[in-house]
Amino acid sequence: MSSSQPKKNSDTRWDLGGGDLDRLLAEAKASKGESLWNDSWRRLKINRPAWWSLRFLGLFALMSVLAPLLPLRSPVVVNTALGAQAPSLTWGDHEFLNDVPTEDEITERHIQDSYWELSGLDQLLVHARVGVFSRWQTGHWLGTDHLGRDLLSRLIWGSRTSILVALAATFCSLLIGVVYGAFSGLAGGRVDNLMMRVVDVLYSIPFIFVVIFLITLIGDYRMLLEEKMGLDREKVFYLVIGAIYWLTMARVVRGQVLSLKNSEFIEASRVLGASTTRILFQHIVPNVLSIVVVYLTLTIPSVMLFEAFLSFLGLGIEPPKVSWGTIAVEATSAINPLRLFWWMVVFLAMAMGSALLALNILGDGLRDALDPRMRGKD
Amino acid sequence: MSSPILEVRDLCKYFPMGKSGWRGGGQDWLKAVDGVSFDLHPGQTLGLVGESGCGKSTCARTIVGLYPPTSGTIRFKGNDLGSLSPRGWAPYRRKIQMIFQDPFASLDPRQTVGSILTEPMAIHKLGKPRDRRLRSMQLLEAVGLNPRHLYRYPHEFSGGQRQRIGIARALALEPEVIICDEPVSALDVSIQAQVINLLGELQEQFNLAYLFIAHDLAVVRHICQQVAVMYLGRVVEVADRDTLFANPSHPYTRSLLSAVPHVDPEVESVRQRIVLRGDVPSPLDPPSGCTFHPRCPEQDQVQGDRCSVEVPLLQSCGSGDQQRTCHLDT
Amino acid sequence: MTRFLLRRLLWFAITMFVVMSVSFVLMRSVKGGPFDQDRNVEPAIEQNLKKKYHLDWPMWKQFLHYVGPLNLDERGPFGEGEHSGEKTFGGVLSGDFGPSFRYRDYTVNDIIGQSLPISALLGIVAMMWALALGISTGIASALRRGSGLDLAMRLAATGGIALPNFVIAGFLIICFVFLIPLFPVAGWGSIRTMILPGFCLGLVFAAYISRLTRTGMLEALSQEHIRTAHAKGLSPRTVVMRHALKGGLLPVVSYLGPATAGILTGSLVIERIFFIPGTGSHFVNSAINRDYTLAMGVTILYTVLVYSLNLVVDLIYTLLDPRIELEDE
Amino acid sequence: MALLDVNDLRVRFETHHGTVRAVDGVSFSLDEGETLGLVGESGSGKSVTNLGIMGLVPSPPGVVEAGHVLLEGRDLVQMSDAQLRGVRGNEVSMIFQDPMTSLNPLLTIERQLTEVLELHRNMTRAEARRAAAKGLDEVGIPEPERRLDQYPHELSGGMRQRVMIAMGLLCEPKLLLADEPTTALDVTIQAQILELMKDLQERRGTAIILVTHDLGVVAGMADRVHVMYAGRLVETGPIGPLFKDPRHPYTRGLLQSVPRLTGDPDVALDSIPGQPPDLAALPPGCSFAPRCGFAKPTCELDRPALDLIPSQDSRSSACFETENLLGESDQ
Amino acid sequence: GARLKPADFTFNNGTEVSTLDPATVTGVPEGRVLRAIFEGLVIKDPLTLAPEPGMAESWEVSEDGLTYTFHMREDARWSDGHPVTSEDFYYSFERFLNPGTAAYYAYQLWYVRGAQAYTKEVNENGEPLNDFSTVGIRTEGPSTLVIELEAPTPFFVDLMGFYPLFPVSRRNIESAQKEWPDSWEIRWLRPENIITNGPYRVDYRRVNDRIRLVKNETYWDADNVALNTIDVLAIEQDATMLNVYLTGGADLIDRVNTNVVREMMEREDFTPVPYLGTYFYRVNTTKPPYDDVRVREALSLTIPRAQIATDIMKMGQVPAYGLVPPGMPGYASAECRKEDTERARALLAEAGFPEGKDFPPIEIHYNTSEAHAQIAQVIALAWQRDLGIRAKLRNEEWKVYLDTQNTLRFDVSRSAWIGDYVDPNTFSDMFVTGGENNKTGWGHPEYDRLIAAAAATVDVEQRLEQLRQAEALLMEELPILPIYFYVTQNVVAPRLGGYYENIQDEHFPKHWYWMDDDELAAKRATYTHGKNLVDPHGPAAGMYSPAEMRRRAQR
Ligand SMILES: Nc1ncnc2c1ncn2[C@@H]1O[C@H](COP(=O)(O)OP(=O)(O)OP(=O)(O)O)[C@@H](O)[C@H]1O
Ligand SMILES: Nc1ncnc2c1ncn2[C@@H]1O[C@H](COP(=O)(O)OP(=O)(O)OP(=O)(O)O)[C@@H](O)[C@H]1O
Ligand SMILES: [Mg+2]
Ligand SMILES: [Mg+2]
Repeated sequence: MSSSQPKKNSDTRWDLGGGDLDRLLAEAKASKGESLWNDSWRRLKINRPAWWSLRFLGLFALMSVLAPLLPLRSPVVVNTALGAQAPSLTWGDHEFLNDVPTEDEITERHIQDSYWELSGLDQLLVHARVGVFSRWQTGHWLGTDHLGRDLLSRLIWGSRTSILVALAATFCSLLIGVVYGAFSGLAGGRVDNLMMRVVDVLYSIPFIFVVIFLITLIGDYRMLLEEKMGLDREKVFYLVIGAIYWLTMARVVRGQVLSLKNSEFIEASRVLGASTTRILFQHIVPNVLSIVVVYLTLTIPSVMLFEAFLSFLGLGIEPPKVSWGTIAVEATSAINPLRLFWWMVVFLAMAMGSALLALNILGDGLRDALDPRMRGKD
Repeated sequence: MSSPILEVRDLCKYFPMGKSGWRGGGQDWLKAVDGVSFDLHPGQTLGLVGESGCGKSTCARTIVGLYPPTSGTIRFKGNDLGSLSPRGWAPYRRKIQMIFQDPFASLDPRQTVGSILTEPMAIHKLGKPRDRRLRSMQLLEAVGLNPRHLYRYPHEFSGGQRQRIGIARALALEPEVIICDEPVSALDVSIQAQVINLLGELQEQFNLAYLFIAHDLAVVRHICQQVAVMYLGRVVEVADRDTLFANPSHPYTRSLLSAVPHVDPEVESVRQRIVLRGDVPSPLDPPSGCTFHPRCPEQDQVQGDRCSVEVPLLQSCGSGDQQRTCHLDT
Repeated sequence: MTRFLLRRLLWFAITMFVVMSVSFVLMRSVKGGPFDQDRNVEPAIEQNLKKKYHLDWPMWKQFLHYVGPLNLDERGPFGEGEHSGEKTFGGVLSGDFGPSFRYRDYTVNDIIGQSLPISALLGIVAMMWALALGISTGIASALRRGSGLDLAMRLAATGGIALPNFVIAGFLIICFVFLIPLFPVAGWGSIRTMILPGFCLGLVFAAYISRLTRTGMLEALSQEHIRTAHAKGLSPRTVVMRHALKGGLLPVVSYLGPATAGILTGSLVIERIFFIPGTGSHFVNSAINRDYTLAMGVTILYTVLVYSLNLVVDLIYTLLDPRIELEDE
Repeated sequence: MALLDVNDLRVRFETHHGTVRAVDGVSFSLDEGETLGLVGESGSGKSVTNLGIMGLVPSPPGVVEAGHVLLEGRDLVQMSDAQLRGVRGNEVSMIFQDPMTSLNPLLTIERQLTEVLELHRNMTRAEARRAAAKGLDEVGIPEPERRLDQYPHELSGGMRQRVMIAMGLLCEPKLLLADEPTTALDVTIQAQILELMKDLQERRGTAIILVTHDLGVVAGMADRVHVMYAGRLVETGPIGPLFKDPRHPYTRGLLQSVPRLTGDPDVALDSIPGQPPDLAALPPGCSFAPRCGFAKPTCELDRPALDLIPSQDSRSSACFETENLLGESDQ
Repeated sequence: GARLKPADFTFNNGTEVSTLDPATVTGVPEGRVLRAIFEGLVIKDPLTLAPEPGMAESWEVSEDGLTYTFHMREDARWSDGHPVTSEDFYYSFERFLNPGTAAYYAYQLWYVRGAQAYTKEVNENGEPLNDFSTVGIRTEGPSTLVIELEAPTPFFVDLMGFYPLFPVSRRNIESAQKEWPDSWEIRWLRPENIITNGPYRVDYRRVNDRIRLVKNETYWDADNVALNTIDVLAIEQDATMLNVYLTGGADLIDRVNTNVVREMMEREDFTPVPYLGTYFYRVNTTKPPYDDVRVREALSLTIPRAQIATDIMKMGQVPAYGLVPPGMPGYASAECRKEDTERARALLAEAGFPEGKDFPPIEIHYNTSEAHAQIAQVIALAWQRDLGIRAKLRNEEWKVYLDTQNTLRFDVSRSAWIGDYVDPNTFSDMFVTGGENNKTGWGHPEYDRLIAAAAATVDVEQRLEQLRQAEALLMEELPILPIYFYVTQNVVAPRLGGYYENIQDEHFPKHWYWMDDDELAAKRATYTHGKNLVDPHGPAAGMYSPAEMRRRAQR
């Protein structure tokens, strides 16, 4: 057999004969390298609904990041005289703030007053907004809430917090939940038992106490934490959510792994000498990913609602920050038999619904994309 | 003769019966492997044949550590493998490989053939990623697959193709011992010949040892130097190839050989085979004495009820190192 | 099996101990006490209150007192003398969870005893219907993947998850109480009072289950052996119900443990809206009120629930998938 | 009328890497009680042919094109799902190649065996169980009653395969598609199984398509043999003459590769040189041409059709060089 | 539980009561129930809240105003049939003052000689050091109770109608002690055990659900009790209670959500009246720059009170410029300066923060509630806009909020106070130096002096003047920033008779009855304002007329 290998690889001792290297190199070039991941990405792209959902979500994220740039009314300035207004399709007006006389320059002060608390980047964006739109702002297209704040603006600004919360939970679920659950299931026996009991414990410890505890702790060491470490209540809040939301994920993943780990292909890679870590990330995780993805798309809305619940108890974010959760809570009394303030609920529902539907479709798309057996399906 | 690379002594593997602990522990044992001993020498192939369900796969899986042995020892170059932890196994993984009986179930449905083949090399940090890819292409070619198939998924292959992927994967690590569990059963004869030749060449070049489980006795005859015949969890006959095929000494071996179909339809139509009588016994409730005795065509040549009472031991018989467990006179 | 259960029981004791001690410490290190009100009382009176409920003791002593039938208390739970009781509070180990600090006419046992059956019934109603709806829609949408039906189911499931249940409850009340008077607006008693809250409570879970079933089913349906089932000439229904469902339900089962526990705690909002005297509200309110004993009581209850449900889930795993073994090790 | 009439069956898989023409215009017919041996290169489309007949080609990515599959005159391709269900498992049953993945790991052997009977034979569960136990017994599985309560992973490879076989035989179908049914069986049991199939054939007139690599089995069982290569039939004919006098270079190579119990075992086995073709990128001419010792330049350009071999009874071959081959083997 | 028949009358109590033991209660909801099941020495007129004979048929006050002698009613009976005697009150008051009982409101009886020392002086086991005989309470025979006070206390008789001072039955407690030595404290209150002396007795209870009251046939005035059964609900959710009310599940609910106030205002069943409560912000006067009175005044001058009252609260709440709400007979509140942005800016500049420059961000601290958050936002925006101060919100969960307030770790903290009795003192004595409820760090010797002097003054007018001066001082110093005065928020079935809105929002089921059509029609005929509006239930002294309320509500 011909052995035209130019330099013998020190690690491989065997000469298998067969193909000569040049031809194989040519073949290698011809066939595009693809892993499960780029392969999945490609499959995702040909899945029209999923691809559109992805774009929609991207657009959505962009919009919420760039909220300060949009010519929206202030999400925080209370205009009690206005009260709850039904949506109106007026084009907008040239008032930046109620009492900034039209002829006046918009000053730093005005910006401060309209937006209350702004981070550095947001301030830049607001300045850009003033530069572009001057004092023009949208009409109350989605109506106003009980305090006369513009709902459109609140929805868009609120999505920022909600997206952050969702990201935090997603991140923790993925990072901790999947790995933890998979490892526990894979290890089995005592380790599994111990790890699952830890989960049980974490499940059972009343989270409200944890939250209150942390928040008061933060309150006490506010100076130290907030100024020096940048750890404010909101961040703590994300931490707590993260700490809670990986638990169910861990259990779900573990369940899947229990049934998966007896598969012969796992045994095969064990015979190959694969370490537990490797089995975990190369075999188990890709095989449970579809459930993980779907579960994630379910976790995100429930985290958003959980945030609302905590805010409702006074443990979540504080005004003037808005989130979808707080908008929802504020709208609780909007549905009553005496008077329906439908716009306070309907638009929120639509925003949440469409974002989450897109997320679901994307999740399903991802699921399909990750399953090579489904390939080719349009 | 060189010292054996793999020594198996009195290997037993029992499975608890009754559904996984639901009905209170397993007092009932299924003796899948019951006291199997053999040696495997470098550069040698030991064929393991026997009735379906007699414990060949279990034996193989126990050797590579997938099942903890119930008792007995497995030594690789003198080191006991039976009691190793997963971590302890690590250094031996590269040396002992296995080709699984089920070609599809042992391939991860979410891995491309490329990653299936590069994985072992990645695990043992052999070569750079590019080398690994080239190497896996070489492997594919060697087992008669197209290197372009590197980026396909297992479900896109036919049964035989999958089996070859499994073979290529086992070869990727360049092990010293390969446990082959029916590695060529799904291959057409031409490819089978190619693979067998490949295995033979590798053995010659690198002094490999194979434990070769197969049902196709012709294949066994071609590749093995020694053959062990198993029946109901035990080895009933061991002999070198020529002796065994020319002069089978255990009645079960004899009936086995007589049952091999012939390619020539004319020969095939007149072939006489020894038909075993009686029911196939169950490992759950093996017959007493010689486990083969209820079906043994030659039982009446043994006096008294020795066969049904006394368990025959593996004893030398006939020429050379032919051994068998039978009460028949040689 | 027995060994397995025994082992789990041991683990349960450990889990419980950890949960109890952590919650106990956490609870008491959180600011504010059960008797804090917006009008402060004379320090002397406050002192009396603390003394009466042993809140003046060091934490470890309080914990021991709470847990064990140890007689640490010379005065009895309510102090001594003609104005107070004589006997010690039995401690959790004797099944006595102590008096509630917020609802002072009740012991924690009373409160749980009164509210748990209600929550359990509500939870069962919600879970039943969540399972029925979730699994059936999940299967339907897996089978008719990509069809209009699938889309509709997915839309509905998304709605069920995305809309806060108080919003849904609000709309349902407007519709089915005020516009079409079918159900009572609130309260607990007859079957009719259970329908709306059960529906609202179960909706989120139904949506979850539906999505998980769909995914699990799709996974199961792509298995090779489904082809065998088709080759036998089985109807799609049988293929799904018999061959795919078992495997496809695995993720749902994993979710079931947390879900059932969640349905108990998650009923807080529903209980408030529909004015149902269940346990759900105690999970949050006891913490808010710093009702230490009640909070501990519901925590213990919840732990038992989570633990036993997870045990059941583990057992169901082995029923669904014979390859999974109960780990005896 | 033939029991089964397959005409121009084509199955392709649309993959990212191109179109894989797994079955490319296969036609044949089969009479009652007849056994057709289907042999050929691994990956040449035998299993897919069977799946095509059963209408079980996974779709997507599989596409069954054109052609018709007539079972007693009824076209299986055109049938509604409901009608097809009446046929599958009842009149036509299939033994799958891969017994582990083809059995449901979550159901007991009993459940998997009895459901066919309950469905097509209207048996009660108890009756079905008895029948299933009998079926297991027939395929040589000891203690069938006990095995019925086990799960597939608790059985050995051969046992799983026998469970598959038992499942295929339980309803005594008119047509049995057996895809490598005995690969995992030792020869004695294999013989027993083959007996069983023959027996069924005699009693019920069942026609069998037997896919196998064991040419010995084909020799013992089949009446006719079809040889497949790269998705096409390359040679067909009655078993005797075909094995004795193969007229297609591939068949010839195949037969030469067979390991035998006689002869020198230490000589390397013959195998067909070269690599099997990639079905996604078949050469325009004869797919075997690159590996063929007889190939002429024309072979690389045109694709030979499956034509009757003159002077040979009911034998055909797809080779431009059929005549030359004849001459050679005669010499 | 067993299905109950619908009650004659159902009212919502807003939350579950913490206990039915009069000695240990504190809250308004408990009061509502206790007034139905127990009766003190005196009861109150439902309209004017003036004391009327209850368990005591009559009473005398000594010349010096220090000794009160109560004569028990002959026909007063416990629900177990035994007569209610002065012994029962003696026992109850002793129990009330005993430190072992740990009664929150024990200080309400500290006007009695020796009572304070009895409660306060305890040994290490928490038992009183003094004998109860040192306390100025004694019986003279079963029908006479004599109480001696430390100092003249003009509202002492009113106090005897205050629900913590209701009697409990000794037999009730002692038999429970005997029967359930380990759990009597809870057992004696069980519906089947509790013995009451009021117009109703407890029939059934379920936590967080309802308390079923049935008419107590042994009650001395049982003939005049109209309703046979009353359900007390514990609905906490605004929306739910409104729904329940609207579907007839309740006949009286105790609050409405501000979001439906506009609609409720049109209805005859909603007639808010002033309520004895003030909503204000506490300022932490120990923390610079809030220790500067100019800063505090600047803050006060820029609170948009009118906007808060009309646009947020919407029920006719009155902007507050003082601490003491209107409605105190004979008392004219002292007021701080009204909103004046110019002056505020000037003051701030004077204090060293022109245009709010260098002013540290001010944190508005409040406990979680929609309304508090809204008010805080409005005020924060106003300060930000008018003073150029950066304002932040900080909301805390209730108990943490209390702790923060007590430990003075806030800048400005939302607060409220509900008067216990109709006298300015209930508000004013809050801010004496070091008072438990001061929570501002503020203290002023003059203020302390005025409050102490008022306590010792018998002359009504002079006393009120002293209190007014104290309030004036407070409004100059502004350790608190008053915002608005409360109104009641009850929604009542129009047909309910014997029910009157009053300044303490106290209602007496004893008097309730259902009007017949004629009476209802007659009542409706008195409506002067619109078709479906109900006329005032007669104003108490100093009360605004509801028509006025409505006018203010409709901006
Ligand atoms: N799902 C699929 N996607 C793409 N290609 C496929 C798919 N299934 C099968 N093929 C291809 O179709 C061809 C025919 O496969 P088939 O399983 O029929 O082969 P076979 O003749 O049964 O081979 P063997 O003897 O190895 O079982 C193979 O080359 C295989 O790669
Ligand atoms: N996991 C298991 N649990 C219980 N029994 C098992 C298990 N694995 C194998 N067995 C039993 O052990 C015996 C031997 O099985 P094994 O797979 O070793 O047979 P084999 O010799 O490989 O047969 P074949 O040639 O059919 O593959 C069989 O009776 C089988 O039922
Ligand atoms: Mg095997
Ligand atoms: Mg095949």
